[in-house]
Amino acid sequence: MPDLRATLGRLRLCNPTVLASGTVGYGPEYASLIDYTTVGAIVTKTITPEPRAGNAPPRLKETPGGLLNAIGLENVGLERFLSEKLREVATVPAALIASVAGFTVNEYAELTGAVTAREEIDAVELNISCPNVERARRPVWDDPEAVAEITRAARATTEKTLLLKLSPNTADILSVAEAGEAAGADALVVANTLSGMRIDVEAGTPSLGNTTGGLSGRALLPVNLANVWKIAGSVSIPIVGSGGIADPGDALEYILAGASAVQIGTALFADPEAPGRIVDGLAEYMRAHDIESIEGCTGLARKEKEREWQRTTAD
Amino acid sequence: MPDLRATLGRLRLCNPTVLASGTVGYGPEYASLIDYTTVGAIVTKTITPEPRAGNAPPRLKETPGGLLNAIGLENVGLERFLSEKLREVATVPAALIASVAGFTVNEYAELTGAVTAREEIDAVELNISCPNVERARRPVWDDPEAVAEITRAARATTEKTLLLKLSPNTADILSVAEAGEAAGADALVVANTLSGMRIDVEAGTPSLGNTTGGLSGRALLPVNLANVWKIAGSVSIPIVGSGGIADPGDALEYILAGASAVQIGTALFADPEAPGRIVDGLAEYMRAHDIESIEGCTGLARKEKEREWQRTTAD
Amino acid sequence: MARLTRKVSIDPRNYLFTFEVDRRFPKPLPGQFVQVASSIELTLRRPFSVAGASRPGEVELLVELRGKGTRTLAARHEGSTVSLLGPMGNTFSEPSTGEVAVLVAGGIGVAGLRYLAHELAEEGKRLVILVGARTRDALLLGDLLPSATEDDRVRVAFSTDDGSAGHWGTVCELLESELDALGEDRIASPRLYCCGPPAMLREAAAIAAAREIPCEVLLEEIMACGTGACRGCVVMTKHGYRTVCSDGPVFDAAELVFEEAPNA
Amino acid sequence: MARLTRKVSIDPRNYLFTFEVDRRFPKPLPGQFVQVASSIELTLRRPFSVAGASRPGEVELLVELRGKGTRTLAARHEGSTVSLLGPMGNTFSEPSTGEVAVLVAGGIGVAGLRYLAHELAEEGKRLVILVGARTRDALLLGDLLPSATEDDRVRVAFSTDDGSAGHWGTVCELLESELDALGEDRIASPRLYCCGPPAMLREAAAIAAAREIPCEVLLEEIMACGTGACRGCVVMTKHGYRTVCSDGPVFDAAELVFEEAPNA
Ligand SMILES: Cc1cc2nc3c(=O)[nH]c(=O)nc-3n(C[C@H](O)[C@H](O)[C@H](O)COP(=O)(O)OP(=O)(O)OC[C@H]3O[C@@H](n4cnc5c(N)ncnc54)[C@H](O)[C@@H]3O)c2cc1C
Ligand SMILES: Cc1cc2nc3c(=O)[nH]c(=O)nc-3n(C[C@H](O)[C@H](O)[C@H](O)COP(=O)(O)OP(=O)(O)OC[C@H]3O[C@@H](n4cnc5c(N)ncnc54)[C@H](O)[C@@H]3O)c2cc1C
Ligand SMILES: Cc1cc2nc3c(=O)[nH]c(=O)nc-3n(C[C@H](O)[C@H](O)[C@H](O)COP(=O)(O)O)c2cc1C
Ligand SMILES: Cc1cc2nc3c(=O)[nH]c(=O)nc-3n(C[C@H](O)[C@H](O)[C@H](O)COP(=O)(O)O)c2cc1C
Ligand code: FES
Ligand code: FES
Repeated sequence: MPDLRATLGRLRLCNPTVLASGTVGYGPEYASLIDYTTVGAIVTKTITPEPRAGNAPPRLKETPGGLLNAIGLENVGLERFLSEKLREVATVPAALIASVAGFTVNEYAELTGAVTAREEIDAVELNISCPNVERARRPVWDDPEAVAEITRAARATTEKTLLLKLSPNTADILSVAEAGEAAGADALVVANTLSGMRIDVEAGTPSLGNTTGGLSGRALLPVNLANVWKIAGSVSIPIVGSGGIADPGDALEYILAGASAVQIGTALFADPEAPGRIVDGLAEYMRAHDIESIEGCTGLARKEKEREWQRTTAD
Repeated sequence: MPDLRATLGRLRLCNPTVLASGTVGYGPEYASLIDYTTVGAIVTKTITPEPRAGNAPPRLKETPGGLLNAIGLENVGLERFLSEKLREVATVPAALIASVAGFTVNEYAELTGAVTAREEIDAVELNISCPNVERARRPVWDDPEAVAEITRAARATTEKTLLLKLSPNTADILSVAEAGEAAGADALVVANTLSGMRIDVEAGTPSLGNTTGGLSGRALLPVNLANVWKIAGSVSIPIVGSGGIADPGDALEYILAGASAVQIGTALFADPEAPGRIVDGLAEYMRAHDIESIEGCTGLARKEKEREWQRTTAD
Repeated sequence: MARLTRKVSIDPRNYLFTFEVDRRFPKPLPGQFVQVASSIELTLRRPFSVAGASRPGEVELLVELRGKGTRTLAARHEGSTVSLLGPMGNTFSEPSTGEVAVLVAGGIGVAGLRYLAHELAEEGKRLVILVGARTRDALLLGDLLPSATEDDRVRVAFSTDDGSAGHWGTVCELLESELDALGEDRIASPRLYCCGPPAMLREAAAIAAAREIPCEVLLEEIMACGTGACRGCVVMTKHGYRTVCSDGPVFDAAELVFEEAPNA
Repeated sequence: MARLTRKVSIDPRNYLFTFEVDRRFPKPLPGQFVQVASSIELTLRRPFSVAGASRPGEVELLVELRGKGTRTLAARHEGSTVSLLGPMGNTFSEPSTGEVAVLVAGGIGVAGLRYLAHELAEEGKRLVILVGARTRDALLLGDLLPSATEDDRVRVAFSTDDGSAGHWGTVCELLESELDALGEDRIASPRLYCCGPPAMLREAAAIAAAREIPCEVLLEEIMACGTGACRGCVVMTKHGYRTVCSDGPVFDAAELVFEEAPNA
């Protein structure tokens, strides 16, 4: 049996599949459909300090190859998460990563400290990239200094694994990634959804109640894969690939590009058994290619590329 | 018959469909398949000062809902364009827009001056957004000041319509759009392709010879539609929507979001008759909704949104 | 995995599908729905009410062709396998003794109430079934419902917008007159079950509120997870947003905050 | 629009399709290809060599199932219409008097040479057809070619990687021995026409170069426009990049710059 274990900071996962924030709620909702023993970890819906009602419906719109969502970070808020939901989350037989989002640097620190203080929680993911929450012209996720500040503040509150989830809605994701690494993130999640919208031409109005939303699913895959490729050459902390992963081949593309683990989100909606299928497919690929540990696959396509390049320049 | 005419600066188009740069070459290549009398204008392949051989193959990779291309701006260069290709381009019975890209501000000015000096050329489109040509960390298309400088320099050389084609690979397309408007662009093309890649997991190498390429087609539509929406509220020059338009409904979404015209690119590959189909569909929609001129459709979904908003806040 | 055992085209726009389901598939309750993966091209499954499950191991769906998902489903051959998750969601309240169940269906809304209708008829409950459609042709769906009994234990009435069959007008007008008639009847009090387009539901809810009659509605919203996890399918209620997939799809009409829908 | 009039499964992986085309569809030349839109889900058409066009108004394609495009095509029913653009691209050079046409096909490469083979056989040209495949089963395609004549005007020979039929080895080995044999023959000089996987083409080109024999190869590259407009389908030649769709698909092997393909 090939070795599928993955390491993200202090967190050891039985395999490199992680279920993406917002797509499995707090976990138990999907318990009858997803076999959580087949996944390495789950990420909870993003928690904010106060409860949030979320956006006006419609919140979903399918589009070719993808899905637009504008949930608006509906969540129970930190207090109810700790007092009520955590018990439910803890029933999930996989590593537990809490996703958090604040509106100030302090809030990120408080949220991180509060959730990682609980032993049920194995790691925290900083969501700085939700495109549905509007800020200034230059959003936080596009500003390396702002991201570093958030990361540093969160880092100071915990020794558990700190994941930083980036946004693809930027011209320079690499500078943000490097700032996050320097500020103490243990791993980078690359990346969240792209901002997008559709219009219902018969109604003459945007399809989403919130006008714009985040594009996930297969349509997003090439963009986030390129982001992983861009970052993996320059940072040394592990990368978790995310965006459009539905098949073992998709997960492998991210891993060969430089990811150490992958997140699966939108694909769960069509196929709750996707994680198990992906894990099996990874093992099969490793056997076929005589690879002993999945860690050995990380960045392989870069190495091929480098070898090729060396060959060309050697001529 | 509904009035389908569109205006971009001094340029009047018989209808709002424009064929996108790079997808119809210099025009004649597609003459036996595309009925150019059904389109408002065509944009030539981007011309650079010197000829360019382009990137190593493979240059194309299909991906769910879209297409990745890494042509690498292969083109004959300004001199051969003027001396040789222009004659061929001029056989196309539609308005002619020359796309140009320089590597310095001066080159943009020279290219613009040179192509618009020729009476065959009706307008020029500044391509600042091709993701295949690598520059510094902060690319030109993400830098409002750099874009303004290019636009001003090009503006100074011509009175013909100057289109500025933006890139979606940025967190703040609005600031770039505003800078372009202030610097004298007559219209904004929103937008070019997203940067993306795929990996061939059996070969263990990127699918494209150039590693990354530009994502076009339906997968791109939600992103560029949101960009049009974002910009249309704040600029007063016309917007040309581009990205994934394959059906009349797609074109309408862009128009209702605030575009005055649309570009069709990737859809031509599957269906060279798409432009005529789209024009017919626009006319049908206008008849069904009792709209006399297509100009009346521009931004209609915003107005609905504003009306809805007024109704809500009036309660 | 379920096997499509029978596909009947009721009219060009509407199909009745019969699926053979796994032994582990729980017996659905009226109001519950299943999530169907009709094509690998589609990112989301499509939710359909269980329109019948009277025989064990069998689930019927009544489907109106609307877009890609429903059309690919209709293109499936009998004998092919389709992934079908569920049953999901809550169910309707039982009518108590002395109550007449008044089912109000608009268009394909019949699909959401058909299983309930058959179950109530089976249990011998008193039942009024009102079906509204645009034209006589669209009414064919009525044949799929329990038929009227001589003793009026089951009554069935129709309305069409164009008057080509039944009452000429909306099903809510029909509802008003049926309620008036039932009003004469001192023993039975009505309980409403509604499924149909948003405007119809709003109107039925208003009628129920005005007459102080209990009223449940089956709602539709675009869904992703179908389990309450993604928070994608919410509707506004007096207690805030609730998910159609796991808090619903059946809601007490009095709890709902109906929007002044601009495009209804 | 073309009508799929006949669909024959040669083996589970290979199909022969016959299309009835429009009157305005020009008679294809050997080597030309058509661009097929097999599914609206796909962004690109799929190019296929014309594998036969002997009867007016009819185009045959020989297709190996590889991915979504070819599989959806194979799922089409006889009688359905398919959009088919073309014919596109250039053609092979004619063998001159005194030349023997040596056709070298690897795997599905047969598709690119079949029409040429039939046209040359029809014209009474001297012809050697060499077909290589992995196993005997994959060789079935050979049946679609002109058959050998007694007077050796048309010769046909096979090779298989596993030796299950014909020469045990590669088709290029077969080519070498055929060229040796032809070398004895003082009157006829060979001219090569090759279609198959990149590694085979490279080897055939090297053989041709070593023996100073004219050699044309039919290349494949992923295509978008098929007209030369998009510059997407280039190959490197001694004169720089050329498009397979409009400068090719047939190239003089001596003009090509074969890459040391790392994954061939
Ligand atoms: C609880 C529930 C029960 C339903 N029961 C039935 C039923 O028994 N029979 C039936 O014919 N239909 C039923 N529907 C509606 C059915 O789900 C949609 O018609 C179907 O999803 C449309 O898919 P499509 O791909 O054909 O159309 P699309 O091209 O996806 O869309 C066509 C139209 O349907 C709407 N739509 C798309 N997805 C959904 C969705 N998930 N829910 C609601 N509307 C949607 C779109 O907004 C659009 O207006 C039910 C919906 C829900 C939520
Ligand atoms: C001029 C020309 C003539 C051809 N003639 C034939 C023929 O007669 N019979 C035949 O079976 N095949 C032929 N091919 C190859 C055929 O086009 C591909 O097999 C087909 O496009 C694969 O489509 P798919 O969707 O099934 O596979 P995909 O899932 O798209 O891809 C499967 C594999 O095929 C490769 N491929 C995809 N598109 C193309 C393309 N446009 N050109 C080349 N390779 C591609 C991919 O890189 C991948 O390795 C020809 C190609 C060209 C360029
Ligand atoms: C319905 C939905 C809700 C989401 N909510 C969150 C969220 O609360 N926090 C977050 O960081 N990402 C959220 N995401 C983004 C996903 O976690 C994931 O990064 C993204 O969808 C891309 O991956 P995918 O294509 O596999 O879905 C959400 C995505 C979807 C589809
Ligand atoms: C093969 C190909 C080549 C392209 N070349 C250029 C180019 O030279 N200059 C440019 O500005 N845009 C180029 N584009 C981008 C298109 O003009 C267009 O903006 C983009 O593809 C999005 O629109 P679409 O989805 O309709 O194709 C190219 C696109 C493709 C697919
Ligand atoms: S569909 Fe996900 S919460 Fe209802
Ligand atoms: S496919 Fe466009 S140039 Fe060949």
